[in-house]
Amino acid sequence: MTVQVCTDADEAVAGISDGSTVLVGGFGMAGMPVELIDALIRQGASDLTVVSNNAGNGDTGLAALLAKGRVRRVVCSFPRQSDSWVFDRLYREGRIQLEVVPQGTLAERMRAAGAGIGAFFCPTGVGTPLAEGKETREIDGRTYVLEYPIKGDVALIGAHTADRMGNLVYRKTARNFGPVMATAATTVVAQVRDIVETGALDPETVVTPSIYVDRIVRTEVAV
Amino acid sequence: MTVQVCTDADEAVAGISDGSTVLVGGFGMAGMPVELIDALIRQGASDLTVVSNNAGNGDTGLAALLAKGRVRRVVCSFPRQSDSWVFDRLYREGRIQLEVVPQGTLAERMRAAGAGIGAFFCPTGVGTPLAEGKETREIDGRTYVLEYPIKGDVALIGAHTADRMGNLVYRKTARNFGPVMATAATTVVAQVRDIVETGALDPETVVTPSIYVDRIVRTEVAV
Amino acid sequence: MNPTDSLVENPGRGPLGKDEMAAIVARDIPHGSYVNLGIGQPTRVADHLPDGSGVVLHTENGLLNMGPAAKPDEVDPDLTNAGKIPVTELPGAAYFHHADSFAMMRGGHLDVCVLGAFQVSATGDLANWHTGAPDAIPAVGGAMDLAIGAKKVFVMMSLFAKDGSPKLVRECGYPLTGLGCVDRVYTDLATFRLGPEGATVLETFGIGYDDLAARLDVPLAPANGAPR
Amino acid sequence: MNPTDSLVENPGRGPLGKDEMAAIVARDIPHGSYVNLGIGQPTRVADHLPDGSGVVLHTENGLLNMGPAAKPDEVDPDLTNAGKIPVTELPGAAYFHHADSFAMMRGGHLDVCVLGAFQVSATGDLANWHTGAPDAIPAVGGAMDLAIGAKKVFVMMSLFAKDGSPKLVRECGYPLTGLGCVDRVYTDLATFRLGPEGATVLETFGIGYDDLAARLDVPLAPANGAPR
Repeated sequence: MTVQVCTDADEAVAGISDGSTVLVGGFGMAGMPVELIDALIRQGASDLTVVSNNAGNGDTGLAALLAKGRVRRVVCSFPRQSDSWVFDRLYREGRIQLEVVPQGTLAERMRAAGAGIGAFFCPTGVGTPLAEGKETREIDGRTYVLEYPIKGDVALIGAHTADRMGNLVYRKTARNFGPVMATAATTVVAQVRDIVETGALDPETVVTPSIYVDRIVRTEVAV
Repeated sequence: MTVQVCTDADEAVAGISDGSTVLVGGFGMAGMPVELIDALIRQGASDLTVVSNNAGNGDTGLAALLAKGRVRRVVCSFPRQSDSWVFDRLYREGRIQLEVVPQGTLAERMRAAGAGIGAFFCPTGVGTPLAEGKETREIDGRTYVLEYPIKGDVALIGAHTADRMGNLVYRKTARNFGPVMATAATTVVAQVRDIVETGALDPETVVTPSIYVDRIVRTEVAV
Repeated sequence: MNPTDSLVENPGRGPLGKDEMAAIVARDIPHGSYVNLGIGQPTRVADHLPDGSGVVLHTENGLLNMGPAAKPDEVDPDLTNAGKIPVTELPGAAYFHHADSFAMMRGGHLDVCVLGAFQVSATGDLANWHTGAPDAIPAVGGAMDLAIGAKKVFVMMSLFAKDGSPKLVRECGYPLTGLGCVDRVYTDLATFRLGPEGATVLETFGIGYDDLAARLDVPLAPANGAPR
Repeated sequence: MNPTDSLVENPGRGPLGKDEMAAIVARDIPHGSYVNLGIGQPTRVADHLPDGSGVVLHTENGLLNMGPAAKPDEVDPDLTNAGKIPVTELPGAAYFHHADSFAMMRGGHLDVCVLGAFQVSATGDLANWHTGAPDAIPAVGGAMDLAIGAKKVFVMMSLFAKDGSPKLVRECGYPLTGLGCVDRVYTDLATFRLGPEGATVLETFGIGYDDLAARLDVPLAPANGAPR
């Protein structure tokens, strides 16, 4: 359906329900939808499951959302970083649940959700604690573990430029999880640095086609 | 490993063994690696399994390869077309094996081969003759059929432009199966309309990164 | 869409022509939908989408925002639809490869898919890829992917085969394309909504409901305005 | 690579420094390889690749043909490596998203991956993501994907932990990252080839083979020039 071009980040995150699963793009700060997360904090949804590569850095963005007690559960590959003190404290106090997923499996599980795949046999993590309790199978001489899709109610992602239809292009390694998350959530919200007229993006270079994007908002970001 | 820039199509297909599984790109004529197929005919490999969307049109290209009796088995989604008389005759005479695969499942099975996925549960074809004898499973209320990867020994694809490292870009709907097949074969051979210096392609727009490409050859094609 | 969702009977006119059927399908596609039109008759639906419909066409060979068929001077061998007919692109188009294109389809991102059919069962089973003739060469293309992928699957077909047998049936006799996947059937004589309980008649053309029901052997009910 | 693939002992020198280890790993990467260098010490390998090595670096956050770390005036927040350090791109680079990047890894397309480790077993099991300490917060990142993905997995580590215990062991005591996935181990005291039968010593530094064997408790053999 036609993309909603929002006037600000608050409009872009309106209506996110308590209990939602929110996919949050970015790898470190590259591609991180900071303004959308800030707006989500103002919006107030709680009891969230957040799916993201990391679990917040410093005291802003995802870390601030966690610090407000809005997040029940984090699904990520790498929560522990030198500046992940907010998550660390909540985790040690037993106030947040954690599911650690290998980074490529995290991406592939979201891709499966977006691609209508019910489950897939993945070689990553076989024989490790992260495969404990999971179904395994030997196929053609190699052992695989069965992994299930991760679907979001909402995806918050950062992209570089959108056209007014909602087609997205990214910039350098800020692309990371954005294109995958855009396929895997019911409502996809993208913050972008620029919105151009429909037709201004080369159709060969569009990374996320408009069909995946529900709301776009231009935010002021350096670079 | 470093891409081989070939002087002609014959060099590009050298060494293909009898009994190989050959993935052949293209959808109709768009993206069809006609010169590589012609070279494969001259090269002489036989007892081939060909994986392609169609099973040859008219008397040239894939149809000519079939007519020479070089193909034991075809894996495709749509063999029967108004001008697929070569395949039709071989099939009715019992001289060629056929595995029909839904088009999206064909693409996804090659994607799985390229992505290290051992098998995947796919909703396509459930309850139809094409799922007969296949393992099924209900996941989250929906029934899926288990599908396995299709891996090629060789992929022959058509792209628009390569740089001298082997990065590829495609043009319009001629992209089709090329990028997927490039991930799914041991040796990937691309015919392109132009070869440019390394650095001349925008890294944001590369569709098939050089890692997937083993041999490139410039062929003279209209457009 | 039939605005009241109560049965509308049009017995005082002839059956729908192919273009009229296409126009009615086009009318029922919501504004801004992402739509795949199957090969053949469904392609005609594009000609009946009003200006400003906001409908974006997908072709499974790797393009969103496909434009009309190419005029002779616009033909580009690198740009075709799934039927291998030269087409054009519209502003806001995007190209992608086959795995991404069918991921889009299979993942349920398209709003509507319009397909032809040999037979449809009253509970939405679809048979449109194979006549089951023993000497037929099987060829499925994207039919099975399309059948199970879109949020809504519309079928366009004549209600009766040339031999007079109905194509809306209790159970498909032809090999299936998909199970319980069809939401609506648009025919020359009537349009139907399908569901687990059977077929609901939304509108008739050149025939009344009772005559229609007498010619079909499926669980059938008139639309009664209840919410869909 | 050790050209004869027979054991070379270098007892008359000290153990390798970190940069010397990196140089030896760099020497063993074949020309034109596609390589992922893990976070931390493996990153140093890039500094020792000779001009014209043709080696193409992959970073799993979505870039092939990554260049050196960015100089202060080159820093771009949109361009980092997997350790979130600002880097640069080289001509012939390509960007892709995370699912494509790990498909590339998992699908076995990278020639070599170089990783650090807490422990490696003589049969190639890898432990490099978790110390197993009860209060540690688990964090795996891409370690498990990298461990099982590349055609060859090289590990760089000191041979002995600070407490003197060997890190090349019969069986890893730390939680595993991958099973039987390590092909080579580069340490300060020796380089090893691993396989189902155990570890083969390729080269020693600051120690002879017999002294080395006496300090390790794993199935061990000297390289004898037999084909690998």
